[in-house]
Amino acid sequence: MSSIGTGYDLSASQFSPDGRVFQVEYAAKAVENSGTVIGLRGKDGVVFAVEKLVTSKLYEPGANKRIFHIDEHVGMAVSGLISDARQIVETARSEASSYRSQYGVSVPLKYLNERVSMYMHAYTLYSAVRPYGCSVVMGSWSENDGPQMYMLDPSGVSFSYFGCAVGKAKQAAKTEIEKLKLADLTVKDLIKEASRIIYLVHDELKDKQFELELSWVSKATKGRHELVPRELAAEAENLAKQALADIEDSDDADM
Amino acid sequence: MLNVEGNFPEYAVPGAVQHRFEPYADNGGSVVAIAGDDYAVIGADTRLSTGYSIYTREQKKLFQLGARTVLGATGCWCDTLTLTRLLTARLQMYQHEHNKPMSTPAVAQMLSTMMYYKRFFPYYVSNVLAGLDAEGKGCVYSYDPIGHCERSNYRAGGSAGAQLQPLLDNQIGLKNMQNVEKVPFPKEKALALIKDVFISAAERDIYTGDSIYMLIITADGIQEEKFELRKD
Amino acid sequence: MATVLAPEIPAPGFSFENCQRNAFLAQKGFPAPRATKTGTTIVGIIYADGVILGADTRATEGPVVSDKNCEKIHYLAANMYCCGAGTAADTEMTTQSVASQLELQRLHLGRAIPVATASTILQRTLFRYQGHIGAALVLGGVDRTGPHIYCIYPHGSVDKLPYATMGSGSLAAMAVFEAGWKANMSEEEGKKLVRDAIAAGIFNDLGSGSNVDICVIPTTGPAKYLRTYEEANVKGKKQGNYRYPIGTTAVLRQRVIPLEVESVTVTPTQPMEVEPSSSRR
Amino acid sequence: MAASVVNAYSDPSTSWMNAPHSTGTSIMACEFDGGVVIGADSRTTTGVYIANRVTDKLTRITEHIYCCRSGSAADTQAIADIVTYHLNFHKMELGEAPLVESAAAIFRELCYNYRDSLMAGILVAGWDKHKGGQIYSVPIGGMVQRQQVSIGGSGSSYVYGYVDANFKPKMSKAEAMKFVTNTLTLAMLRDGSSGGVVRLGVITEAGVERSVILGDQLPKFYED
Amino acid sequence: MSILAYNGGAVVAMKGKDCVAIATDKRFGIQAQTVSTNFPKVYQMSPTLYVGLPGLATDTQTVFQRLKFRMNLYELKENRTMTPKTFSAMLSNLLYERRFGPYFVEPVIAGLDPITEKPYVCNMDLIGCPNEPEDFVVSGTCSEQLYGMCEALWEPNLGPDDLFETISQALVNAADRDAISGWGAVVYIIEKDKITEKHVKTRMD
Repeated sequence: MSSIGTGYDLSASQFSPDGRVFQVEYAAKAVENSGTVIGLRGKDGVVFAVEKLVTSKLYEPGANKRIFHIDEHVGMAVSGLISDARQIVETARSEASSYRSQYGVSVPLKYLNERVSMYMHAYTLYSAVRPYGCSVVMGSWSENDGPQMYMLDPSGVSFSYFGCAVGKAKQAAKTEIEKLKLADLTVKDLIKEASRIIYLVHDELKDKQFELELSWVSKATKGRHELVPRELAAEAENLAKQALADIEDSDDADM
Repeated sequence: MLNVEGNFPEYAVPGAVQHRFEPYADNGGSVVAIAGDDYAVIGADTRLSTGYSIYTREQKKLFQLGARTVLGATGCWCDTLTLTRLLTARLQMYQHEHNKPMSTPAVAQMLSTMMYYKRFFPYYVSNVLAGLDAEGKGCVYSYDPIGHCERSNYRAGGSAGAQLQPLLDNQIGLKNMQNVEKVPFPKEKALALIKDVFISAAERDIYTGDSIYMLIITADGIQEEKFELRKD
Repeated sequence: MATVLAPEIPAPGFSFENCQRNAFLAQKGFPAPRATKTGTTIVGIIYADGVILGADTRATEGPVVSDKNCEKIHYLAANMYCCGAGTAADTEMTTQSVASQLELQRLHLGRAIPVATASTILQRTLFRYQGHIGAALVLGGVDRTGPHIYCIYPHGSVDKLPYATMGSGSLAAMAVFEAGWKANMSEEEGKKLVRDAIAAGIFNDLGSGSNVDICVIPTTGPAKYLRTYEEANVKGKKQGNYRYPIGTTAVLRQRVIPLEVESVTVTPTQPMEVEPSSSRR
Repeated sequence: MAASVVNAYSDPSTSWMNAPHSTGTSIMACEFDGGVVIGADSRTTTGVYIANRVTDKLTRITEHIYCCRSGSAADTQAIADIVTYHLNFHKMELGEAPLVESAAAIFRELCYNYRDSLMAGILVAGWDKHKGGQIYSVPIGGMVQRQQVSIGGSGSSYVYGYVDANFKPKMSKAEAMKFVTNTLTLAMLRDGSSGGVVRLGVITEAGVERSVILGDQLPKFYED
Repeated sequence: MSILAYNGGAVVAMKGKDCVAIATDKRFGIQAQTVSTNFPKVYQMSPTLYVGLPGLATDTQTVFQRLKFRMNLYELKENRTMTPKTFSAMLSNLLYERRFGPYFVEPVIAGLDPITEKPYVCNMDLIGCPNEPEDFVVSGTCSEQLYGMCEALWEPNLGPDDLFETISQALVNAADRDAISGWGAVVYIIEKDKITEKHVKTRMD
C-alpha cells in the first residue's frame, strides 16, 4: 500500500512502482462490500447459496436476485456491483448461445469460463475503461464431465474450485467450508450445509436483514441449473436457523 | 436448385432430360478447283473428322461423274454419300435415255435442281464441280447448300474455304495488282497453287490436313495425284 | 465513376463495368464472341527423380488456329511449373497471379514453397469463380516432401495423381500413359513416355498440334524447360513464289516521318559493386 | 457458305470437356461395436470420362473424424477444407478432441446456408469420448440426421435393399468391414458412375486404420 | 451476327528484316451500311509502337484513350519510352480486368524495341490472351481470309518495300472477300529511323 495516493492508482493501464495494478485491487475491494456468496461442489452436483442483503424493508421480496441462468446446464452466482455483474451474465449467455448455434451441443463449462475470463480481463488493460467490480461463480453438471465450478475475479483470473466463498464474510465462510468433506456429500446435504454457513457468517448487527437464495445443478436435476424448490429451501433455512440458535445457546452456556 | 441435368448427369432423374435430335454433322474438309483453257484441276483434303477426333485420314472426297466431270463435296458426310449416290443413279438414267454421257454443264444444272429439291431440309454439303464443257474448255461450278450454282474459273469450298479463296483471287484472278497482264494459267502452275493453298489451310484450319487427293481432267482423260500435308 | 475524360488509376481486381451493356447487346442478338481456347494436350508424370510435364503448342479460336507455337507450360516457381488448358487468357493470368503470390511468400518465409501451397491457392481462386475462369491445370513440382502432380479443374476440384492428362487431347494421352507408365522411371524413359503422350494428342486430337514442349523438374538440380523439345509438324515447302515485284500495289499517297534516333549505345552493364545482402544477416 | 449449323460443343463426344468434375460415387458408413467403418469407391468423372480412377473420397477432418464425399468434387473438397480449418481451430480453443456432433453441425451450417449453389452429399463419421462411434448424414438439401448405417452417392440407390436386409447393430469390426465392402462392390457393379477400388477406414478410440481393396480382389457376385 | 462484326474492319501486322508493318482498312459501318471510309483502326502510341484495335468502334476508341492514359503515366513515372513487350502486358491486363464484362476489341500490336530495335508483333483475344509469333498476326472480321493470305505470302526477312507489297496484297485481297471490311487501307512501315505511311488504293464497294 506504500504508493497509494501517488497517482499510480488512477488508471488500469498503469503499474505502480512495486508492480501492482491498483484499479484491479480496488475492484476486488468493491466485491468485499456485497453479501456473501458461496459455491459448493459435491459428489453429484453444485450448490450456490447467496446472502442477499436487504437494505430497506420497502423492497419487494426476491428483488435483485443474485443467481442467474446462463444456459440450461450452467448457473451463475454473482457478488460485487450487481449492474456490472449483469453485464457479465449477458456476455456469458451470448457466448453459450452462439456456441450452441455453431456446434450444436451445449457449451463445455471449461470453455465458457475461458471466454468470460478473457472478457473480464480485457477491461483491466486500458485506461479508457475500468475493471468489472464483481466476482462471479459458474457451476454446471454433465454426464461426461461431472460437476464443475469456476470462480472469476475482476482481474480476469479464474480457478476451478471444490468450494469457494466471496463477498463480505468470505474468510469466515471459507474456514467453515474447509471443514466439510465435499467429495462425499450430495447436493441434498450441501444445501443444508450452505444455508447453515450463510446464517453462521451473517452479521445481524451490521446488516439487519437478508434473503437466502439457493440454487443447484446436479445429476438429480438431470444437469439442469434450477433454483432449489421452495419447501427444500425452507427446510434447509429452518435447519440453519436451528443450528444458529443452538450455537447461541451454547455461547450463553459458556459465559 | 442447381440444374442437375446440365452439370451432373448421373444425378439426373432419368426421362426428365430432353435431347434434341441433331440431323446434321460437320465432318470438315475443304475443296479447291481451278479451270484452265483445256484442263480442269480439282483437289480435296482427305481428313474426315467429327468434333475434335478424326474418323480417317484417307477419305477421298472426289467423285467421278463421267469421263470429263468430277464433283468435290465436303461437309456432312452422310448427306454427301446420299447426294452422290442419287447423282450416279441420275447419270445412269440419262445415259440410258439419251444414249450419251451427260456433259459437265448438264450435270451442273442437274445438281443445282437436285439440291433445291430439298430447299427446306437442305443437304449440308458444299459442292464444287469441275470438268471440261462440251467445247473441251475447263469449267468450275460452285454451289451453296440449297443449290445456287455459279460458274467461275476457280473456287474454294468447305471448312477452310474462307482461307483459300482470297489467295486464288489474287494469284489466278490477278486481283488488286498493277502492271500484270492476263496470261492463260498453265496446268503445272495450277497444281502447284492448289498444293500451296492447302499447305496454308492445313496450318490454320484444324479440320483440314493429312493429305490432298487431286484429279486433273484433260481431253485425254483424268490423272490423279496425291500430296502429303501435316497430320496434326 | 472514372469517365474517359477524367480517368483514374484503375482499382485492382476485376471490373464489371461493361456487364450491363454486354448483357443488353446479347439480348439484342449480339452474343459475346468466344475467347481463345487452347484445345490442348497437357500431361504430367512422376518419375524416379522428380516430375516431367508436357504440352502441345496450339491455341485455337473455334476451328481456326490462332497461335501455332504458344507456351502452355507456365513458370510458377523455381521448383514448380504449371500446364494450362481451357481458356488461354484464364490459364495465362491465373498462373501469373499465383506465380507472384508464391514469390512474395517465398521472400516472406525465406524458404522454397511446397507444391501443395500452389495447388491450394489455385483451387481456392478457381472455386471462388465457380468455373467461370475456365482454367484446367496440371501442376507439377518438387519440394522437400518429394515430387507432386496435381490436376486442378476449372470448378475448383483437385486430384493428386502419379500421372495425369488434361485438355481435349487428354484421352489420347491417357491411353499412352495407362499402357506405358511405370513407377520410378528414369528421366529418359519418362521423357519418351511424355513425348509419346503429347504426340498422341497432337496427331489424334484436332484441338492439339504443332510442337512438343517438355519440362523436367528433378528433385536434385534446376528445372529444365525444353521449349520445342520436338517439332512434330513442319509447314509444307511452298511450291510457288509469292514475292510481288515492287510497285504491284497501287498507292494513293504516302508520307515518310523521319525519326531522330537518340544516340543509343548499347553497353553491357556491369553489375553494381555492392556487398551481397546475405553476408549482412 | 452456309453458316456452320452444327455447334462443335453440343456434340456428345466432346461434352465431357466442359462437364464439371463430379464424384459419381458410392459411399457408406456403418457403426459397429467400438467405432465406425467408412468406405467409398474411387471413381471421379467429368461427364462420362473417368477423370480419376483412384480418387480418395474419405477425407480427414480431425484424427478421429472423417467425411465421405459425394456430389460435386469441387464443392465437397471446398466444404471439407473449411470444416477442417474451423474444427481444428475449435479443437485448440477447447483443448480436447471435438465432438463428431459439432463437426456435423458445421457441415450442416455450410451445406444448408449455401444449398442453392452447392451439390454435396456428405457422410460425417467419427469417434469421440462422449458418444463413441457416430455417423451423421448431411444430404444435398443440408439437413443433418444421425444414423447407425448410412449410404450416399449415385450408387447408393442400387443397394438400399441389401443394406436394409443385412445391417445388424453392434457388429464386430471384421463383420462391419465385410458388410461395407460387399455393399460398395454391389453398388459399383451396377452404377456406371462408381468403380475403381474400395477404400475403407475404421475409426475407433485408437484412431483411424485405412485399407484399400483393389478392383480384382473385390468379392464376386452374380455376373451373367 | 457477332458483336465484333457490328462495325466491321480488319488489321494485320507482319515482321520483316529490322522492320515491322501494320495495316488496317478504313471502313466504319453500322452492320451492312457503310457510314465512313476514313476510320483507320491503327493508332500510334510511341515513335516505333503502333496498335490496331478492330472490333466494336466505341470500344476501339475507349480502349485507345484508356491505353494512352496508362502509357503516359508509365512514361512519366519511368522516364523512358515503353517497350512493345511491356505495352502488350499492360494492354493484356487492361482487357483481363474486364474478364466478365469484356471490351469487344481484338488488338494487334506492332513495333520495334526502342533499345534493341528488334521487331515485335502480337495479337490478343478480347480478354487479353497474348500471342507473340515470329511471323504475322491478324485480327478483325476477315481474319480467316487474312490467315489464308498471310500463311501463303509471308516469308522471313522481307525488306521494308517487299514487306509493304506483301502486307498490302494480303489485306486488300482478304478484305475483298469480306463484305464489311475494306473501303480503303493504310499501311505503316516501321523502321528504326523512319515511319512510312502509305494509303493503298482499293475497291470502294
